[in-house]
Amino acid sequence: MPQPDLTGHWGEFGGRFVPEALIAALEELDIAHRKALEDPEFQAELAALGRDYGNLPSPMYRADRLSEAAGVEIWLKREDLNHTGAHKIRNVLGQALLTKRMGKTRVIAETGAGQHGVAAATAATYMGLECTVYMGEEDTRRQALNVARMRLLGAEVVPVTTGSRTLKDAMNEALREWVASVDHTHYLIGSVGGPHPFPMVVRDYCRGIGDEARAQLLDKTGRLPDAVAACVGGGSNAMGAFTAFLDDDVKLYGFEAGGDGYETGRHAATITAGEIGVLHGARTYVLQDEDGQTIESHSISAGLDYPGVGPEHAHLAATGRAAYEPVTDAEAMAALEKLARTEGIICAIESAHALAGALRLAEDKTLEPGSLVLVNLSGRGDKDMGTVVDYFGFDKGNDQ
Amino acid sequence: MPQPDLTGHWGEFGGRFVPEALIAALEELDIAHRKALEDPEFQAELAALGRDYGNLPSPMYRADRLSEAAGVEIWLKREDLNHTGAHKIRNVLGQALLTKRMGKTRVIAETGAGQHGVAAATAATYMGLECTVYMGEEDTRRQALNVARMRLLGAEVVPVTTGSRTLKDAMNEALREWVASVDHTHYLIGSVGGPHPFPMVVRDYCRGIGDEARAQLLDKTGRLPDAVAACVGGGSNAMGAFTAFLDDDVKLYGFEAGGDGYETGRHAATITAGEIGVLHGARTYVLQDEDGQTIESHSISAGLDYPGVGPEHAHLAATGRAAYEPVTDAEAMAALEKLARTEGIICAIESAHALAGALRLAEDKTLEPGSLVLVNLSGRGDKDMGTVVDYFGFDKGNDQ
Amino acid sequence: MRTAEAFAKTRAEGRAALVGYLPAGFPTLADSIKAIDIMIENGADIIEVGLPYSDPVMDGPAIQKAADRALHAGFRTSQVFEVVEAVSGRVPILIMTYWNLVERYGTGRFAADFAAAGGAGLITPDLIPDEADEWLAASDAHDLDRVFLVAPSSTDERIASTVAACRGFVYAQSVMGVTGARSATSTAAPKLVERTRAHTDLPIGVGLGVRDGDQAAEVASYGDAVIVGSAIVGCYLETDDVPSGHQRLAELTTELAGGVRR
Amino acid sequence: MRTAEAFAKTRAEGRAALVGYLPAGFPTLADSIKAIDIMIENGADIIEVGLPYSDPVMDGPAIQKAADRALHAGFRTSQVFEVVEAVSGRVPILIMTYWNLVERYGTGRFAADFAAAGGAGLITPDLIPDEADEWLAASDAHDLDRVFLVAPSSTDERIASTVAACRGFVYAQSVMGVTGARSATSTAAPKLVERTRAHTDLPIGVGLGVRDGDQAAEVASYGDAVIVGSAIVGCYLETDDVPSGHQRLAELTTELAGGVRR
Ligand SMILES: Cc1ncc(COP(=O)(O)O)c(C=O)c1O
Ligand SMILES: Cc1ncc(COP(=O)(O)O)c(C=O)c1O
Repeated sequence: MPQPDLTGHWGEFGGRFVPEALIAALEELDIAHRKALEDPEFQAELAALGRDYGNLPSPMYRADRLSEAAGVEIWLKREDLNHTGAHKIRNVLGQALLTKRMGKTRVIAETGAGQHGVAAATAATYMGLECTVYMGEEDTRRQALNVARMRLLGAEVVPVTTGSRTLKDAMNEALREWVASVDHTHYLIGSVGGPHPFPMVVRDYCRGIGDEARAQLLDKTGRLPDAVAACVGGGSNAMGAFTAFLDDDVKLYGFEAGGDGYETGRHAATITAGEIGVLHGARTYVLQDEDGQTIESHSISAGLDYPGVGPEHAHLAATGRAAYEPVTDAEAMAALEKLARTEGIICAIESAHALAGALRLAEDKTLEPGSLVLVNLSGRGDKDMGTVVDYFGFDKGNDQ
Repeated sequence: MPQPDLTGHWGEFGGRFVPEALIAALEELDIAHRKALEDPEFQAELAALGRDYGNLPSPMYRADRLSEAAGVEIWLKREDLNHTGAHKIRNVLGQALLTKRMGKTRVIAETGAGQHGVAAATAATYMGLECTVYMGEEDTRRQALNVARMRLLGAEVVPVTTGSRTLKDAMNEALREWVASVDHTHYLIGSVGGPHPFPMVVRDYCRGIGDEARAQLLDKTGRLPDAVAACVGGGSNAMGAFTAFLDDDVKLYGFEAGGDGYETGRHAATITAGEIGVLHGARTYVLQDEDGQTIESHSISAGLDYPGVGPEHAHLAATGRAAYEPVTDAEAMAALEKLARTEGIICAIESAHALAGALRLAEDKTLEPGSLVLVNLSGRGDKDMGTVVDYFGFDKGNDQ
Repeated sequence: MRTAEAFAKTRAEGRAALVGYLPAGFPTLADSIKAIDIMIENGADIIEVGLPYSDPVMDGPAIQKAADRALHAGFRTSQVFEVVEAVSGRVPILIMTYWNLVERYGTGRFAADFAAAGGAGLITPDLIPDEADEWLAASDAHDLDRVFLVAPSSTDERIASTVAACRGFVYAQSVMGVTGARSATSTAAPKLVERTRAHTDLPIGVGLGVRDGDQAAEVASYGDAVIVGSAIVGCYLETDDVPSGHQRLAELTTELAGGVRR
Repeated sequence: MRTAEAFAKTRAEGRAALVGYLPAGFPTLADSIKAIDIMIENGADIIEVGLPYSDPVMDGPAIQKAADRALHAGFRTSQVFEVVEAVSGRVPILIMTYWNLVERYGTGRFAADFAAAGGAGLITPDLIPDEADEWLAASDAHDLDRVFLVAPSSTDERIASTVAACRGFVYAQSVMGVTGARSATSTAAPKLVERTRAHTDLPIGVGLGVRDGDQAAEVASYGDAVIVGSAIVGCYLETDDVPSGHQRLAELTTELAGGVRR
């Protein structure tokens, strides 16, 4: 497993840019996590949890109709079939189990659209942990159903009224709150961002995506994929998909949210358009202005709408090991529709970015015809149907 | 496998009360289905489809926290984790494959809340079949997101403007339409109702629920359950759960929608409160007035809101092999909340009826403490969050 | 009057019979009686009284709407016998009914009350002979006709067994579709009639969305009875003014009666 | 003025220093200069100029709001040097800043411009010495103080290594919480100061949501500097009338200055 250095750096990225008050907790977490990784009992408990509760491993599915149209062989890693509907269950089960191991009784989490909040609330409930979720006030309004889900699961949802009142502010608030409660509270972060060891911890719990996929593909096709495609918000599902293939001769593609188009400035293509900086505790690519103030990101996909990105991705991009490209809202929605119409699968808009990217690689022949492409379908689309209705105008009369 | 007689009767129930014009198609279906059942190739194809696409078998999950509170050992059959989020994928994959086998190119379906419509549209898309879904106009408004889902999947959705404009009228309309298109169209019915052989066909495709559960329980506990609990709308998930246990010493419980309470008249407790009659092609229990006019049913759960019930259930009730009891809206919603807060699972409101019933059996000691109860968690709750928000008032301010 | 008598007369006249359909209770209970009188006065040979049902799977939009209205106005099954009694005597009166209503009333009791009201028999769109044991017995006991349906999709075997169970006439559902569905020139209809004739001497009625005299004449050229429903119901659906509906119905019936006499 | 000079003076007077914090650009650019003048005139020994940042994870609601307002009004990093230049000379002027802004400006360039403006050093709430190589070099090159934080959760080892990297003074974040968080009688704060003293002779500043003279006096009894931020910012948050804010600030500073002199 590729590790950061001991202080959490991948090359120039990563590290710990947080108040000293949190360092002890980060150290504790780092040690607890490394020990847990090597503890067969912990690993067995986590595996059982994933299997019996999370519905893992997720199936590996050859999308024949889609493949035929695309001219490449597309395999979908069906994370949409996991409990709570996305790869996120992997991360929250791992961190929640680790929380108990550390003897803490409460978790806090930040959430944008609410997906990570719901996952965190789920894992917390399951483990008997208290749970508080910070969510931008703007987002609590836009995503009222996810707020209801979290409350139904027994979590407290705190609307964040500072800054732009969206995900990045929720994350600020979670960090602030963590400083005050760090002795009994774990910050159950939602992606591979934040200060060391979070990017490593989250990756380690998400890497089952790629580990499973690698074994499944070898089993079903006798070979490795030519390319792996995943969407990149914070980057947890992509790191989860990439990690198993880092040492293989497999191309890795991360697709960022291109929003209205890279050139319009309204996007969340952090690696493509951002510059190196420090945000939320790590050095990485950041959408920022000339002064280093964070710029608000834009994407039709709430889960990708974040102006930062996990530092390991920054490193993979800087070293050329993985390629990162923007996919526009329009491209993603077209791919979402295509998948629905060919395979009968309605995926999350986040995941549609990965698929759209893969289809583009096939179309422009970046991938040779017949290539085997693994696309990580990170989540299901139930949460996105309101957006789909608006986007396609399905509410305008009865005709299609 | 318990079969109806050759003309589709279980005791006095079932049969074919449809226009002569449909008899030929029903005969054809009957023969095709029986042959398919015995065709190892068909069975293998269906099994592969279920496994790779449907995410079957669904996990069998021991709900420890819930069990502890209830004093019985509760095992949940996690149909909520299936592709499209309910047991319904089993039925639609089976019937769609059968449609292709019969050389037909189109399916029609009725739907209430849209769950079966979405499942049917999914299977049709997957198999390359045309799909038209009939849905009460009232329901198309209430369930706009599911209408969007069906359209996204490429299905035509026809709002039905006759009668009460709800599920039963959608079913009437589907039957009418089928008469006119029966040569190239299969009626992909949504539950174990309708004229013979539909109740048998749908049961045979859903029985994997119980077959899997039986094997999984034997494997995990070395024994059979003391009782099986399922919710009953049309009855497909319940027949699917019951069938494997019919010849065992296992109590079977079907929980109907008790709505506002059996005594208020506002419910969908067809077996408990209905009388024998003919509806939608079969003799069964029906909610009907003195004259035999169908009475509108009421339930907080759209999927149980149907004034009829599959004839095999009527038979199991009449012969005492299974017990059917109503569960009120309030009981179901309390069980839904309890499951969310103890196990971190948000189930469909339909499925919450099964759980509520099982909890009641435990509480009133109908089931001895320590009994092993299999509860079929027929679907996930994503579709129900709007109802949940209204019911629990989660939209009223930020406090719980 | 028995159905056979009506057909004896029309056969003697060398023409097809005109069968007019209207749901009891539509547009109102009294007006449904009045409308049936109008049909009889203007040349209908046989009357089919519809028994409004909440879930009429064989009916198209026009008849659905009419039945709905009757039910909303509080129509009860027992009232169908009032209608039958009021209009019977001159031509055979059959009831067209979905099966649940009869079963719920009690099949034997229904047959008895219907016979007592002077009714001739039942047309049962969702009851096939295979499921009709009780009705076969009750109709025998009360000497009522029973009209089952045959369809283009019926096998010869099924046609044979169905017509064997029929009395009065056979209903050829000659379009694969609900009532009111129209097919300008149906090849299916004459073919079905021909196939059915191979198995029975009973008269064969044909329903095919007939709306005017020309269509009636065409159907009359191969069928023994021309059954008209949606067009008749339509007289009252397009207007709230019942007297003007009666007027239209009189004109329509006259035209149709002319058609079967061409 | 160098930070050490201010502490030499307060130590000579046998009292703690008063450190006043205000974000540059708040309530306006000009008024932030004016406000700092007021603090200096009324007894502040050291000034912390905040550099407004979009994502201030160490700050509570008051300072967040102030920074937000400055940014909305168009505040730019380079303007902080105008403020520093305008107020420097009389007391040491430190900048409190989140690291991204410095890195983005260029660590060396920032140090140079800051030193040229007469600044004394940086307080870096989200930069720990482990990540500070560039800043250590730049601050040495430009002879700037560097104030890192210690916290109740810091191990002795970390306290030792952190204070070793400090110059000017050490910032004891004595409450586990953001700025403005208050704990009436903190046992954590004196304890942290004591633990820190074991590793350094540098003065130790304490921030603890101090709002009045009594609290300042209490903190002054164990700390070498009493750092006040939210209460100062509050003078301008509760009113839109800037002159009255200035008036309140003068009064508050006077009270706090009295507190550290008790
Ligand atoms: C389905 C799905 N995919 C992807 C993401 C993006 O997160 P990440 O980049 O950490 O995988 C989200 C976040 O909400 C998500 O819900
Ligand atoms: C999740 C779920 N369970 C149960 C039902 C009820 O159907 P049945 O009784 O046929 O299982 C539905 C119908 O929509 C459903 O969606």
